[in-house]
Amino acid sequence: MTLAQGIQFLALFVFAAATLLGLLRFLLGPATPDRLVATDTLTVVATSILVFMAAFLDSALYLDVALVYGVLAFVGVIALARIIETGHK
Amino acid sequence: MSNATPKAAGHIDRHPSTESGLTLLVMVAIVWLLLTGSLAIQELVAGVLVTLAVTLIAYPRSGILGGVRWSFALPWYILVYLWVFTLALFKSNFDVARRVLTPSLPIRPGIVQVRTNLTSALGRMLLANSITLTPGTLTIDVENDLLTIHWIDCPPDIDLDTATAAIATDFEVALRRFVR
Amino acid sequence: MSWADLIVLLMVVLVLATAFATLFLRNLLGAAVATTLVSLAVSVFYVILRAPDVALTEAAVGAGLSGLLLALAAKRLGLWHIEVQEAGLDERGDDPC
Amino acid sequence: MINILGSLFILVGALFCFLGALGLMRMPDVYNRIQTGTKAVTLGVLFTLLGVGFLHPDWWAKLIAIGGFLLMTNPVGSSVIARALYKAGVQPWRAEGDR
Repeated sequence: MTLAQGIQFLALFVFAAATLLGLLRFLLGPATPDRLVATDTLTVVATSILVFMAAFLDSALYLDVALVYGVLAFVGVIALARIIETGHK
Repeated sequence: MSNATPKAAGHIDRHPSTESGLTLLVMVAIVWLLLTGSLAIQELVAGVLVTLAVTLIAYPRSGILGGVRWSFALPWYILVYLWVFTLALFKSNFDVARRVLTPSLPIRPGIVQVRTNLTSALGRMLLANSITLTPGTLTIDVENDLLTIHWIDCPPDIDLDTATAAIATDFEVALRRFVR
Repeated sequence: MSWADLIVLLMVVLVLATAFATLFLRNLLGAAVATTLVSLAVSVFYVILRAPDVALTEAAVGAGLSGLLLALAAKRLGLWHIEVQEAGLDERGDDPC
Repeated sequence: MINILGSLFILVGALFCFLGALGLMRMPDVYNRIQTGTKAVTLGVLFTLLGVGFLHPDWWAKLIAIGGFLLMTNPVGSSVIARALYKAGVQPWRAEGDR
């Protein structure tokens, strides 16, 4: 294992820790808004994991997955927030 | 067109114009170039067709893109704005890191209001986005020319002008050069 | 342990936790949000299995549309409410509901 | 050499993502969680994209596209969540001194 691979492996562990912390906030989150915020953060972390995996897998095809995922998760979060805004009465 | 003086303070003109259509065209073209990432001739021909089609379809809703001040120095102004923005982004991240890693959690949140001089929807969107990513501030609402902002380290008795000078002025100076 | 094993382990934890959250959450809006997280992890699985087209579809349908559809259906049926007064953990505001 | 530089950038990005998630855990109320989450994670993604750009220099166009999209959409998403909660009546947490 070269030094670069070692650093990438370390980065993967840090990404995993970030995902687990976000998941913990999702599970603990006292109310739905906290869960929504945790989801928003987790989707962006997942986008960067997908970009990272595209670099591992050596193919630019997987970048499209990251792009579509980032854009559509944003649309989903916005729609859920709009439902909260109009539907709380 | 959108050069007319606004009726009320903070009124936003959302009707599509030639100018907003031009902004849309340029943006779609840039996105196409970035997504294909090549300058081969068949990609360019397909890009021209797709760009024109998307612009024609989306033109009736393009009113929110109005308000760009077109000039030859536009790319330079955008670069200057991006530089200011990047500096603020780094500063805000080290600020977040300091607050999160301090065991006593030094935060004192509060909600303040800020007035903006930008009159176009695009300019206000860019300003709100920038404020969200700068140290300790989060745009909650934009209503006419008042922005409601959640500030993570709010001084006790702050009024609108002081808050505006502290939060929005830097970005407004950079933004007003290329957007109304 | 290779990098793929680590990501598979992480995503298995994510899928299990969010799927159980979908089952056990009382609030239906929270359950809809948990469903989108399940599809996030499944889409990363498809990328590990080298099927970018399937991953693309899963990301588009699962993250964008299914959560939205579920939340809209729950709202239309009047089955959820947002616990506004619990969102601030330490300090409760006035209850607007 | 360029591989090590790119990997270091990815590591820095991962660390910022971790800081964002840590802030998500530590902050007392939902608005502060949105703040730390959005900011740190946005810079984390940008650093990751930069690092991958060092590892694979021919992908730069698509990486810039992803970065631009995220830079435009991420603050908008957090602002919309905050606005929905504010309109729904969630009160922000106040420090002990200034009730």
